[in-house]
Amino acid sequence: MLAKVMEPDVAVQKKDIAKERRSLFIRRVWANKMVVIGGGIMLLITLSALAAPLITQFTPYDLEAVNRLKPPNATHWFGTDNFGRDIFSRVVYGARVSLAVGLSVAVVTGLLGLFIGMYASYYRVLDHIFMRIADGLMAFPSILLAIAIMAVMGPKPINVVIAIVIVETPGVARIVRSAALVVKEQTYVEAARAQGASSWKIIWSHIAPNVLTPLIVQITYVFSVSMIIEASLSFLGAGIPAPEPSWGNILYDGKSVIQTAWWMTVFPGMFLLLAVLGSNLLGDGLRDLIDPQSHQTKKS
Amino acid sequence: MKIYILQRLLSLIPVMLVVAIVVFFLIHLTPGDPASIILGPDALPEDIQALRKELGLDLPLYQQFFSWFSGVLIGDLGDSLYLDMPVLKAFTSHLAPTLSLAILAQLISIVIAIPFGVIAATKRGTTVDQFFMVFALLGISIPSFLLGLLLILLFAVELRWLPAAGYQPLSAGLWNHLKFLLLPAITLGAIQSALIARMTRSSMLDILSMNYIKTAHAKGLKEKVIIYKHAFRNAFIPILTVIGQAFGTLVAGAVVTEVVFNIPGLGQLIVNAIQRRDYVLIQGTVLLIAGTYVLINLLVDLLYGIVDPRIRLNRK
Amino acid sequence: SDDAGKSGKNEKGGTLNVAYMAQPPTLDPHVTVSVATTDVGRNIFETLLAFNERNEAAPLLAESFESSEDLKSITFTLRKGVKFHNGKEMTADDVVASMERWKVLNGKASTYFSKSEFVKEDDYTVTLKMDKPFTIAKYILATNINFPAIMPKEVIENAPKSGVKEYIGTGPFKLEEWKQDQYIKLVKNDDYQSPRKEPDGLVGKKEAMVDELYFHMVPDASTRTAGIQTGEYDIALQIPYDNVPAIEGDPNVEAMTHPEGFSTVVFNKRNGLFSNEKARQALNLAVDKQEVMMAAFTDEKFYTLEHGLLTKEYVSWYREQGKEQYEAHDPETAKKLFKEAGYNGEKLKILTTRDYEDQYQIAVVIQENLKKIGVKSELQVYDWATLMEVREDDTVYDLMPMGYNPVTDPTQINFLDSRIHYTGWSNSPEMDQLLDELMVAPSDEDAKEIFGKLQHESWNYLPAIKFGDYDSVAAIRTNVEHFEMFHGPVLWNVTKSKK
Amino acid sequence: MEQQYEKQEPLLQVKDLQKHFRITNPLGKVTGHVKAVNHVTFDLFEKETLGLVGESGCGKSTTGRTILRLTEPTSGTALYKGQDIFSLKEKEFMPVRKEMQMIFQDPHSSLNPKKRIGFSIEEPMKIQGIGTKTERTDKAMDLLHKVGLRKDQYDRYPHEFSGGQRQRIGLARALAVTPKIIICDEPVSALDVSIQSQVMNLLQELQEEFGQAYLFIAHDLSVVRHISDRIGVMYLGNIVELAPTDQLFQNPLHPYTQALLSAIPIPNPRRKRERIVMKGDVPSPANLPSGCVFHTRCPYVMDRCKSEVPTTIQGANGHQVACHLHM
Amino acid sequence: MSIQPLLEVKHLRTTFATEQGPVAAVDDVTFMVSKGETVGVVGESGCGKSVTSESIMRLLNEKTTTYEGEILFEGRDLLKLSKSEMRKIRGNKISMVFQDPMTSLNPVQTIGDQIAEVIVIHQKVSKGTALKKAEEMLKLTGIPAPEKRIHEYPHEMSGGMRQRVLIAMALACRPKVLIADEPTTALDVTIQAQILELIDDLKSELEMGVMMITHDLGVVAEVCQRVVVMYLGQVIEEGGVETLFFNPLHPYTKGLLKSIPQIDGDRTEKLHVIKGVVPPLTAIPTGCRFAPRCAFADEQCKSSTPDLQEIGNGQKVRCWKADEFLNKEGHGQNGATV
Ligand SMILES: Nc1ncnc2c1ncn2[C@@H]1O[C@H](COP(=O)(O)OP(=O)(O)OP(=O)(O)O)[C@@H](O)[C@H]1O
Ligand SMILES: Nc1ncnc2c1ncn2[C@@H]1O[C@H](COP(=O)(O)OP(=O)(O)OP(=O)(O)O)[C@@H](O)[C@H]1O
Ligand SMILES: [Mg+2]
Ligand SMILES: [Mg+2]
Ligand code: NI
Repeated sequence: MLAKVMEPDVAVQKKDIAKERRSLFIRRVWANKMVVIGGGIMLLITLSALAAPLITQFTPYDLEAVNRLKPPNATHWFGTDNFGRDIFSRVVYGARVSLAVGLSVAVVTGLLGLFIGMYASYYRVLDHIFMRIADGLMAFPSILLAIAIMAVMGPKPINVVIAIVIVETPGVARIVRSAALVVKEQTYVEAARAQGASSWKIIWSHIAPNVLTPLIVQITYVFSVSMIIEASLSFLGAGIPAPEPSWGNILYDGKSVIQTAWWMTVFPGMFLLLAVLGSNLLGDGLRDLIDPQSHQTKKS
Repeated sequence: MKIYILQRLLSLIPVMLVVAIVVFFLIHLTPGDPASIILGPDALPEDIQALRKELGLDLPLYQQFFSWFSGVLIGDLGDSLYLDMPVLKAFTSHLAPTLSLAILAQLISIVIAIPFGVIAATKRGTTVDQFFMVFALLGISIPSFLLGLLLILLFAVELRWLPAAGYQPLSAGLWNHLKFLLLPAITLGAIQSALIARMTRSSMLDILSMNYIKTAHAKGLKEKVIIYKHAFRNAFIPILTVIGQAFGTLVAGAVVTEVVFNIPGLGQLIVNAIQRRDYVLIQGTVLLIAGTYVLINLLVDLLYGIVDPRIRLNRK
Repeated sequence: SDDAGKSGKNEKGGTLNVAYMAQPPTLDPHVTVSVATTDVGRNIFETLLAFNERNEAAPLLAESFESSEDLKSITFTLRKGVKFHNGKEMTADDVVASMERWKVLNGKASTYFSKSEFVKEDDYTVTLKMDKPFTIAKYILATNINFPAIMPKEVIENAPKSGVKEYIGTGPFKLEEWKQDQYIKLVKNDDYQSPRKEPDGLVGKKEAMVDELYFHMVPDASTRTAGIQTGEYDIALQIPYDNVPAIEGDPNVEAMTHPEGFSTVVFNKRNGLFSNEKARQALNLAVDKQEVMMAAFTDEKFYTLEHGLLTKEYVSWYREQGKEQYEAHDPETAKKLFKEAGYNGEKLKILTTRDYEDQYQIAVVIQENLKKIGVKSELQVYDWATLMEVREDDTVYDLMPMGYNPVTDPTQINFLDSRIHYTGWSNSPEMDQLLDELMVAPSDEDAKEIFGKLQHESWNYLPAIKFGDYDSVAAIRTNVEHFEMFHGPVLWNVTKSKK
Repeated sequence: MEQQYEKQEPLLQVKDLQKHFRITNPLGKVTGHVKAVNHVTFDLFEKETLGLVGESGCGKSTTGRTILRLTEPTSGTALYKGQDIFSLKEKEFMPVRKEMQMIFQDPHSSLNPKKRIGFSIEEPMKIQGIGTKTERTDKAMDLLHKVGLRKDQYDRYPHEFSGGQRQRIGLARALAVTPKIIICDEPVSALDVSIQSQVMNLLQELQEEFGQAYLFIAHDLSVVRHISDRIGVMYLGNIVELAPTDQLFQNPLHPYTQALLSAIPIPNPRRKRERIVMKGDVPSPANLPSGCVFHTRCPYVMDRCKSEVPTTIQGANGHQVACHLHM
Repeated sequence: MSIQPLLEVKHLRTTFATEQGPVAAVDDVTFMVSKGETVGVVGESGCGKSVTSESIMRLLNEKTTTYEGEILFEGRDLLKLSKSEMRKIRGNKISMVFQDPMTSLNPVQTIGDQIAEVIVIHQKVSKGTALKKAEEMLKLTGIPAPEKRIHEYPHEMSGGMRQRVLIAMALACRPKVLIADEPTTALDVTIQAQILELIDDLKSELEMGVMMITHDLGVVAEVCQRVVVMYLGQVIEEGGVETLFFNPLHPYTKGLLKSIPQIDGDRTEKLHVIKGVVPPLTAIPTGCRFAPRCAFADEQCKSSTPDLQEIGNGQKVRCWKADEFLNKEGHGQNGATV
């Protein structure tokens, strides 16, 4: 009873199905307003950050002390700051730093959180150890951690990232862990075990793909939160070491002149807000998108 | 029940140990030296050395750790190097403003967030839903130092409704107490309410698709009754977790907000302690904050039992 | 501007609220150089000598003082009937105990007076006996930082090393309450015995005009600004320069500028490029001092381009030497000099902090100025506490912008003296020699002459570069009268009308 | 097909199997033990189908899962071809896994929603190191065909299949490593009648072709009757009766079996039977009754039932029962 | 006809707005329930049984659902009532018991409160009185010690008890019609027997009409007087219970009956299989909906849709070949092997 000859139209059919699936996917993406809007915003910001040298006339560092705190005008579209630097270029270059911080924190916490969460959910002993450490870290005042890390390791952007990663990872790990605990009880995990799959395989091939949904949502949240944290760290003097512009330290510089130079706060603030909004929309939308089951009506 | 609480309290020990070790070595490895801070920027090296010796900072690190930790074990957290008081006293005197602020902020965020979340959930997919959720997002998109400052400029400097900054204890009268806390509480509440509103929405959505909601509809109940009496109480359980955690972080110190509004709370205590490298105070405060945090979580867990009969501890 | 009657000025009583930046570590002026301790402590404690408006050492608790012929001793005659806050009268015993303790605890005093002794002659006479002539001793005794407060003998005897715990002085205010990190509350000392002469700097007639004086600890500058606008504070110190327009636009508040200190950049002269004198000169030529001061202090209103280490305010110390070097600005030559000094493309490390925004801004400008002549550099930004430690390491930095409080005599300029191992590690036998000569100069006039040479030498050796003097801004509600800034806020004699 | 079981060496011998779970409340506190499996003893012979019936929650799935060591037993032994599989290390157990496979109760959760079904079917072969990549793919396609699916469905995702189809994919996965025993955990109870019959027929056909033994777990007696050679009846973690199928239906000995048989609704409106309606609910396995676990609902309860645990007695033709009525 | 119809569903069509466009989960469903009668609704999973019942109660999401046709209850068309009028009927005149007792009760309310709630809103009595009534209802459903039970929470009860609580809740206002949507599928057979008996007893006592939704033909045979068979959103056959079991006309009904393993059937015989699968609602075949799976289908079946036609004896069937089958086989020869 071996393989019968494939029906001739199977190949054609396969292509059609793939095409149809793709078009359905595209339709779903379009239908999902959150993804479109959020993705659009993020794309725009990212592109302008990447194209920063092309769209700005000034470097973000050029000082012009006589030109300090000039309101927006034809040469300085967003005005100048307290050093006479062009805010537009600082905001656009600042997007690089802020997005880089957000992105690297999101990626690293995502990976770490996934790793810790997965193993904690799988091994009871590790669970106790990891979760006690997580408890400890969560109970730890995060600002202290950040300042201490910056002080110990030196004021570099990478250390800002490390500090925020340490603060944010326990939360992500917990989310992954609780999702994984649910997935772990699913029959298909048991099925894999019944076949003798190794723990490694079960964890990474069966459980992990199924905790991605909450992870993605959490990561987009971390992405935006870390940009805000970076700003707060600037406020406490432990942020991205200037003169490197970041939205956080532009905002902080602007804070003291908020009554006289609104443009120093409004523009970076607006960009920060847009990025946070965009990434959250994108995250929520992606959740709906990558989870086809959520679109299906319930089964019997 | 008692045994359970006891077990939970025992589980505090490893957490505290982790925190103690981390904080001690973190802070001692951090450059900066309490002696030179106390003596000021123009102090001479000899003076600083002398003070270091007096404060016991010249001993090997492990020796310092053990002498500190053995004190902690018998309940002696030591005296602040900078503030002229025992750590415990510094902690308790800074706890009250923080607690007041945290409670008020939490109340504000709950009052805003829960209706937002519930309405957004019941109107899922509509413009109302999207509007509320975007509004909630605004709360987390503005750094708190900025939001705080804007509130000060609007309500204190422009409108003169509320004081710009500072703190009055409850003993100075309720209104006196509250008027200083209102703006910072709104600042913090805005952030928290964003989180809580989102959680409320998704939790409500889960519950609204439950079978017992259908049962309630089939009984002929009004929509409002179903949402608030049947759905909300069930949806509240995960919300409670978020609230508990949020409260925990608030108590651990809303550093930035406390600095902006000059509230003498734990956040300021710890930031000042860090800036002054007040080792003993940092160590002690962090330990106590961690303890408080764990206790709050325990409290939240016990609250679960009240909200959800399935988790009542004293029943079989 | 005494305009009594118009709006009930010169009223007595009331509460004065001062928004202050940071809490002092202790109120014991003997143990700390903290400015906060001075600003608060001078209301509680007084000294034998203090500065008058011309920055001369003048008697305060002393009725008078007199140097001996050989300049090896100074005799102080105490004022009679001066009472401590605990009701006890101040006598020579208290003075000797206090001065002896200060002599040990104050770094400079312990260097200069280690072989000297305060001796009680009678209940109202104390003599300082020194091992060698010491002309400028009186300036050191009049110092306002880490100052020799006179406290009761018993308090001194019971004092722990970290500082006294009972703050009992003779000043116009008494300490009532210290709420850590919130406020320090002082109340009027009803038994205060004021010097009789007219008010003159920190000496002369003093009187607490308000009943209560609060120092509120408000670390955030924007909050101090907002608070003075809402009337929560009557006086707010260190208002950001950029907030001055907002303050000036408010009819109820006025801004007051006052000398705050001078800005420098300190070189690491032990290691790296700047151990070479040529490199230091190159930097002096490369940096536009105008631009530096502008960036840090925003407006000419708030700074003066000034080469003198002791400025015109210190009328008698002012010297012209070094002006030429100060004014030189020549990036091209600088570039050449850097090359000659052996600069070959490495990144210079500029150490700074954001806790003092002006220092940070100076660092940014230096970096930009260097960039223009092809010298690379990077900022190492730390929090203040860390910076304090990091700067003690002679391998981690090349340059460090630093601000200094106004100094009242040359010995207070840390970077001049090699022997105190101050960060930057000056090593100039010539300057040390001049300092020694200055201290034993036969007269004030001679001392000042030697100081001129010292200043000249300093501008050649360049242990640090002075960029200029700067002012700070205090904001005062208009119903507050007679407030002035003189080496810090002077809060006695200040009145507050109800408006 | 009556067999002479006594003469044959059993493929699998389960003796006195026990499995207790700890119950914890959502906050992690242990509040008691679920005695899911208490006393389970049976033999499974080559090429036979042993049915295991009982109400929901009586421990059928747990029995199956424990034998496969998906959960560790509390006590008892299981001999596979004479070898005690509970004492093996996980590594040593690997080759046995190849010979014992399972079809899971819930077709909706037994396939990884994020993996193509081809992957799921090939996975057991890959784990056991059977064949090359292409051989495995061929075999998977072949199996798809065997269980009545199309080969081009190889790279579809589970959510694109109906429940019956998923159950067949589960079957294909179980067959991928040519097992000797397949534990079928309610393979049809989640399915509609019309699909149920397809799967049952398929199971029978495959048994004829490959000759595996089935441990067929279900709660629907008519389904079990149709497919099994022998049937064990479970109640609260105990096998209360075990007999060849026809014998069990003609002569049920245990009062529980009797009640169960009479409670099955018969799709025939003309046959109104005398139903044995039992009092009360099934006790919770966390709080087992003393003595005979059935005594709380038994219509024939005697005093000794309440205190004394009945032993299992062997009747003629391998008919076993545990009841004081038949001592 | 002598019996008075209580509830009449006429040409009901329920359409959902979905991502793939509108989907009619129920399309042209007609049947009625009379006083004191139990009508079984059978059909495999997904054929629209629940949607039908929830349409009657108007429980479906108002925003995405449109109803066409009529649902007459005591002469009034439920689909035309205002929301508040509908609320007065739900739980009062028409009640519903759902499939899964484990999840159909609010976990954070005592069962007493949950039962009392429905009494309070519909009968406008005090909470105390309502609780008394709740206790009575629980007693009626055979729960021992109801005075204690009303203070307990759902998780403290077994599945059978919870289902009884749900029934007590549904019957608390003595409704005219009870809709039971697979009330026993989650329960054990022995408990199922108890529950079915209970519903049957209460039906007689309260003179209700019962709509019993199930896919278990055994249950239908035991408790129903009339049966409605659904396939892919349509009623394809309807008739008295005996007629349907012994003289089914529609090929689907026949197939369904044959594929059930009989408890006393021949074990060596292979089970009957209805070939093919139910097509999704988004790809409903033209013509007779069963045609792609039907052994007898011809061109007419594939091209045009048959109507539900009355055959006589209360039997209705939706099949082009109904007459043919009737003539060829006659009554009494098909269906279940007895
Ligand atoms: N992992 C577990 N932890 C705790 N209790 C469990 C666990 N697995 C099963 N149980 C309990 O053990 C008992 C037996 O469960 P099991 O799944 O074996 O029953 P079953 O006979 O297969 O029932 P069903 O017909 O519903 O599948 C039940 O009371 C169940 O709640
Ligand atoms: N809200 C909805 N939106 C879209 N389709 C729906 C919706 N609700 C139900 N359906 C579809 O309508 C069809 C009928 O569903 P229904 O729940 O009535 O089936 P059923 O006969 O009750 O099945 P079961 O026996 O599984 O309960 C199914 O295909 C289902 O997917
Ligand atoms: Mg099972
Ligand atoms: Mg249904
Ligand atoms: Ni058969």
